[in-house]
Amino acid sequence: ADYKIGLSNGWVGSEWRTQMIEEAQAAAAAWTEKGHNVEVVVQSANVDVPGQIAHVRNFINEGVDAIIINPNSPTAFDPVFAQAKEAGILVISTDAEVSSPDALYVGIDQTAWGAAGAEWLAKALDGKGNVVAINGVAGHPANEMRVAGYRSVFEKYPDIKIVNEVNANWDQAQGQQAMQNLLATNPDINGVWVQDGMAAGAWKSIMDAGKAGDIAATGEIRKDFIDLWTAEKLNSGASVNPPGVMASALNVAVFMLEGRELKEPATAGQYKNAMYLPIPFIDSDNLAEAAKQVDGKPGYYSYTSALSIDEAEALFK
Amino acid sequence: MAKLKISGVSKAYGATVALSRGDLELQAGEVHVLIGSNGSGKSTLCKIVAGSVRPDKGEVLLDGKPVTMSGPRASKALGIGIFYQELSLAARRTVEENICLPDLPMKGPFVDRKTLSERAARYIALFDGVTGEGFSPDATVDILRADQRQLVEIMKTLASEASILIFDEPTSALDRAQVDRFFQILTRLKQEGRAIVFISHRMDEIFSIGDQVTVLRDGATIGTSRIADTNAQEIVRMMVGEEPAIAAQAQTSSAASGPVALRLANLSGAGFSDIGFEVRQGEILGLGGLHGQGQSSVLRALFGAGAVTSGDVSLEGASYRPHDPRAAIRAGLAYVSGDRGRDGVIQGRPILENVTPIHFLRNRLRLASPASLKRKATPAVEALKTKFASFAHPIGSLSGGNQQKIVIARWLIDRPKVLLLDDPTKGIDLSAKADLFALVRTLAAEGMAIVLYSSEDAELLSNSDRILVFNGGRITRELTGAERTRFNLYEAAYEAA
Amino acid sequence: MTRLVDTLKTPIIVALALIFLLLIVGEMLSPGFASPTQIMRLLIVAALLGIVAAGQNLVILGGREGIDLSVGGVVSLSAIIAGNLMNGQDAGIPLAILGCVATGALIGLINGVGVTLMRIPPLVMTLGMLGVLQGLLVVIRQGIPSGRAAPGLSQFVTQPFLLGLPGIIWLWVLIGLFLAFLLSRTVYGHRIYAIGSNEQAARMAGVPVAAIRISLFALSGVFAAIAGICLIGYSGSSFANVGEQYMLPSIIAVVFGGTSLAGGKGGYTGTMAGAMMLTVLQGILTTVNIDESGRQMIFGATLLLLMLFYGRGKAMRA
Amino acid sequence: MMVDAVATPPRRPGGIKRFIEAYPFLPALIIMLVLLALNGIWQPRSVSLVGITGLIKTYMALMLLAVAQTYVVYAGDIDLSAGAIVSLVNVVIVAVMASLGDSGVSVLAAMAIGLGAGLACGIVNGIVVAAFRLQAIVATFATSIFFTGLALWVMPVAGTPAPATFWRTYGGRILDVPFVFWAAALLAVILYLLARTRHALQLLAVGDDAQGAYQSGLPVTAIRIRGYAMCGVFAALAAFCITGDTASGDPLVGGKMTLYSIAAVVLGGTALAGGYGTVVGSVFGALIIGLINSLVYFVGTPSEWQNLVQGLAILVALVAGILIGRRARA
Ligand SMILES: Nc1ncnc2c1ncn2[C@@H]1O[C@H](COP(=O)(O)OP(=O)(O)OP(=O)(O)O)[C@@H](O)[C@H]1O
Ligand SMILES: Nc1ncnc2c1ncn2[C@@H]1O[C@H](COP(=O)(O)OP(=O)(O)OP(=O)(O)O)[C@@H](O)[C@H]1O
Ligand SMILES: [Mg+2]
Ligand SMILES: [Mg+2]
Repeated sequence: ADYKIGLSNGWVGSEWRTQMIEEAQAAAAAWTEKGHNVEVVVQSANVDVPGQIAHVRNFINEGVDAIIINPNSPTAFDPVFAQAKEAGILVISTDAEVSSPDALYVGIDQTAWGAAGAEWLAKALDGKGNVVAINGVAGHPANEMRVAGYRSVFEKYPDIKIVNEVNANWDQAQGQQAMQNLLATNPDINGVWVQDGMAAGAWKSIMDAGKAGDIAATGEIRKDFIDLWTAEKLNSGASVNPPGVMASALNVAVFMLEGRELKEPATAGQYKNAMYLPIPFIDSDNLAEAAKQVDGKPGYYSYTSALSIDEAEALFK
Repeated sequence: MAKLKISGVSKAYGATVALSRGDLELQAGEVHVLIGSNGSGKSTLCKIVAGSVRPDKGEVLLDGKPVTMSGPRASKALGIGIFYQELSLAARRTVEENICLPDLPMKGPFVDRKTLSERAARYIALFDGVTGEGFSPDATVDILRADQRQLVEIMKTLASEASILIFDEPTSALDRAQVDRFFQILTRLKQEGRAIVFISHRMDEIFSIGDQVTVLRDGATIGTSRIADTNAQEIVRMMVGEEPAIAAQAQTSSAASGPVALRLANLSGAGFSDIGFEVRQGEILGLGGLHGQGQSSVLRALFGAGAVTSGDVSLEGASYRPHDPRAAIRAGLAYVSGDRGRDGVIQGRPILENVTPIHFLRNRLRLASPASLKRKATPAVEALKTKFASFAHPIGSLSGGNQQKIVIARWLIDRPKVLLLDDPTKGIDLSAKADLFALVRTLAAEGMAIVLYSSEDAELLSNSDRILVFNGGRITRELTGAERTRFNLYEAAYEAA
Repeated sequence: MTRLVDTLKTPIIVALALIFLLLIVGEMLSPGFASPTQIMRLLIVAALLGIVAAGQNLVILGGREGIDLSVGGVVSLSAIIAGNLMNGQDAGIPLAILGCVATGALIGLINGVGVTLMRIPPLVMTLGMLGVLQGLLVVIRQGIPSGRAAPGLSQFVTQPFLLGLPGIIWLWVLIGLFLAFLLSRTVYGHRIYAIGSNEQAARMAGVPVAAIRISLFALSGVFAAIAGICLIGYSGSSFANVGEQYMLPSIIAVVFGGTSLAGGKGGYTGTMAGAMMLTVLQGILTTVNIDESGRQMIFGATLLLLMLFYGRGKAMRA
Repeated sequence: MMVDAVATPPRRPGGIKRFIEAYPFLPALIIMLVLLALNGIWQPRSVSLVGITGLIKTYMALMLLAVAQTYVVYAGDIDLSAGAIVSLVNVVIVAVMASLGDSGVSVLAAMAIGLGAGLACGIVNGIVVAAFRLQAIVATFATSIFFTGLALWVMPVAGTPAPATFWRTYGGRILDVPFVFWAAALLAVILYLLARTRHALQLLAVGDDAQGAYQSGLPVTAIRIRGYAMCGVFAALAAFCITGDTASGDPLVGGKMTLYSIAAVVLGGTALAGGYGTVVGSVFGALIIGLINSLVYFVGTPSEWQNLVQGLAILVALVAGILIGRRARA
């Protein structure tokens, strides 16, 4: 069968997003090799919410069979997704959950993602110590879910004290600056919970301050950081939000377009429309393995994983 | 009782005292002339009455009652209307909108366009026949000429229907017919019982329209007299505080016979056509005629600041193609504009930086060492008797006349071959003028070629060796030797081009 | 005596006093904030902003509503180009500097040409350019090998070099001295002020107005590019959109330094103080443990409050 | 000599020039129609009724925000906080509706409060810029940070849904005509009426020459504050549209719209220096941005080039608009 699938990405500020699209395109190519002609059309640009709604409208105008979107807002797309559904289009969001009952979420559980890092950190600190958190953009849903994740974990450890939480807007340099300010005013920090690229920045400040040996901090999944981690033997652990999520979503989408039914309907998450993918975790135990996967890739390449076609098929009846 | 009585008002801007003791008694039904050299505080006095300048001290009595002006709105509400010397028009709005802007006629929540047009038309009609080409109620002000803009400001002032009307140099760009019409209107307003303040630097206007005259000097009121009881000599004496510094001495030096410094042949451009003349070293060539007949345009074009479409220019025998001021300066031309605010003064910068730019260019300097620059600049500045405290002070700390001297001085550090003077004394006072022309004479005597345009006849007649009369963008007459009389000048200027 | 009072009222002194005050407040709120190492680290961050603001300062001084909104884009682009040209090797540093400075100058040149020869308002031209650069970043990031800072560069930015201060702070001081000299002791500097203050008069005095204005935009591009190189030294690796955070703060630093947005008035010394002030303020807000919403409200309100000390417009009524 | 002036008649613009002088939004209109046609050629369905409805639905907010920005630009000011006001009003009305429940009254109350919030933000900007005389660019940047903080305080995370009454109305039809068409028609009427009040004229006069306007007796400070207040109110209206189209609250939703709104104003032929322009042009400017974005996709630009091509196209349109406008006036 021939399917046309629209991919919408509303922010191009990181390499992770680029890799996400590339992997999705590769997944489509894999389908074509198998004799299913899956064509993807991509809209990827820095847009605000209205701009991304326009992406969806453009796809509707073009008459695609399915839309896979990494949305700039969890709730803002309800009306336009309803429109898409009316037009018979399958809508799947990835990376960030959406509230629309007309869409499906295929991706990781961001809350669990945040919790996984926190669990690692709590263990690394033996359940006690002063922790700071460096978060992404305040008010951004993914950020808030991750925050909820780590808070729920640290609550379980009465001896872990969150001494400060700051926002560095998912910007590596801002993360570095924030860490530097926190180190200066909280000399007794034992652990740092930090997300994504900001982790590389935070670690830079920790190393500059000569405290790499005394502090445990979460890490990230880009090759540059994994190399540094390996070389400096950092006390770090990283939960993985793989850029392959969009490829996974695409594979799921094709089966759904084929009319196959899920074994277990997607009903997870706060919006009861999510299908969560497993969250890999990198720590000292499997760091070497991760390093092998990204070996030879550019420095910004992220450790990744995705549902293969077969793995996806296993989810369907 | 006086309609308006101002006593002892003063205003200082930082260290500059704009007005030290302003007194004025204005009666209903009179035209009261304010006169004084530049910077004597006339505009400041008017703006205080109009509420746009806050006085430091002093008292304003309206109909015998003390009033405080909190701003132009308050003053307007008290029945005071003012024509601002620097105008107060919105360039991209139409003539009729500008006339009615302070008091838009409303119909419910909306501007009543019909009434607006009708009201504006009443004031435009007052100048029927003299508004000139291109003037219409729906023309935007930015496409109008300077005289037409002044007319709009006059109409706007009249439309305030105020009982006290202040006109701060309303006639400086108007032609004779426009002035005549304006004076007819003033006369009528006077008869209606309005009290009118009128400012002009032109003696003849003062004597033709004024009833009373008040003289200001250095920010203080010197005295008031009835026009009928005084004369020009008397007024000038009060203004200057001494005998007039420049006697209208006739030009005696014989036309220079040095080599030709500048030659124009069939030069045409925006605002002038087919201009040809020669200036010799040591000669002062005057350009005369009515205002705006192409004299300025030729000078600016020669300096590379205006368009040339055809013709040839040669400088000391070498061909010269004017295209931009930089090249002109390098070729040895100098240009002094009367509009120093626009073309000359680099406001907010030290005096030193205002004297040196030409020196930099002529010597291709890269570094600016204050000590050596001061040494270079001092003789030039002293030649003009410029009064200033320090080269490091901002140029704005000087009076307008002294600012103009600084602007002129920048051309004197490295002497140019040809000096183009474009109404250089506009807005500077009598003694400064005298200093300037004495210097011009000296420069000519030293061999510089000078082209002088002046909007003042006396100045032109007494300082030029030879006069070319411009009319309609062309040279229509050359006056040499004994022909250089006011009569010949007028005759050539006014004949149909 | 009045001279002393006047000097005390200059923006630079005001800014320095405010910085001092902010440091005290910071130390009181979070002990350790004003420790020498922390101040040194704040200076590094301030230097990054200050270098961007140097170009912004020049463009603003040149008048005609000069402003450069594209600096953020140039910083990002330069960081990425630098990362790739040096690729973690010290040997690549000269090439990286050359490549970035050339790129910055070229972008500035295009801005300058648009502003002067086509007479596009600077805000519009540089805003449009910002959009183009953001797109260019996406394209360039495709298929580039890597983007790591050379160790030498990282050391230059973060490790003490002379008198306990890292090289970047000395670079900043040098830039400060250079600009102070340029603005006050060179013909070029006088001409910048001249075109900023009265463009027509400057032209009539033989100042090559267009060339100077174009050069100011080019310099702005160059300074932003240098900041981009330093930024990758600071963060170790390049990443997208690093420069975004400098666009408007660079303007605020200039304003806090006492340079008028109308042009022709001000200088770089004040801007350096302005950059420090902004950095210290942001640092304090990071260390205080409050909600992000509270941080932003306090930050915005404090900026407004501080602005009351600077460059207020002229009153309508004299 | 008595001055006289007879030479050099003033320049009178001729036919087309006069037309553009009178209707400064014409170049924008033409660019917009061309883009619309191109969109139609590459993707016919984008100019169908559904397509156009979608276009207007999506860009109504930007149109309104561009109008909002125009009023301050008229007076020579600028508002970098416009987008932050949109965010703030968006979360305020969603929060109010969420607490009052899904009913007509609740929606109306929320809208009233939202308008009030926008107005208040506008007045704050006006006071800061006009009364305190701070530089507009930096002062409104500071207030934008403040408003964003306030929005985060009202709603710390994006996501609260708006009641169905609200967004179903926005996305629905009245008398078989899509609601947004009614809204667009209403907007046109409001803009027409506002253009006939003295506000527009006074703002333009202030933008032309603030000192002159002051000396003529116009209350310049009050006029500028009023300009910002109008900006705040229209930003609130823009927030209503965003809320209608997104059916949710998001404390960051408007942030990126500020720079687009300025671009739209310039595209519409309004002079950033103040004193000249039209609000209609800004509406077209907003649509131009939307049409460029979709056209870039419809012509099949590879994804990694889309941002660059959009950026270039907008830059070219900005420059072209300014050059055409100047040509017409010169
Ligand atoms: N805004 C100002 N700031 C500082 N000084 C001013 C200002 N306005 C006027 N002055 C000073 O006040 C003095 C008086 O100026 P004013 O404009 O009243 O003179 P005037 O008599 O109207 O001169 P003119 O004949 O040139 O119009 C000037 O010398 C000037 O130094
Ligand atoms: N905007 C301003 N700011 C500060 N000072 C000003 C300003 N405008 C004018 N001045 C003051 O005005 C004086 C010069 O102004 P103006 O142009 O009125 O000259 P003037 O007094 O008419 O001089 P002259 O009699 O020589 O023509 C200076 O002393 C200066 O201090
Ligand atoms: Mg004067
Ligand atoms: Mg005056």
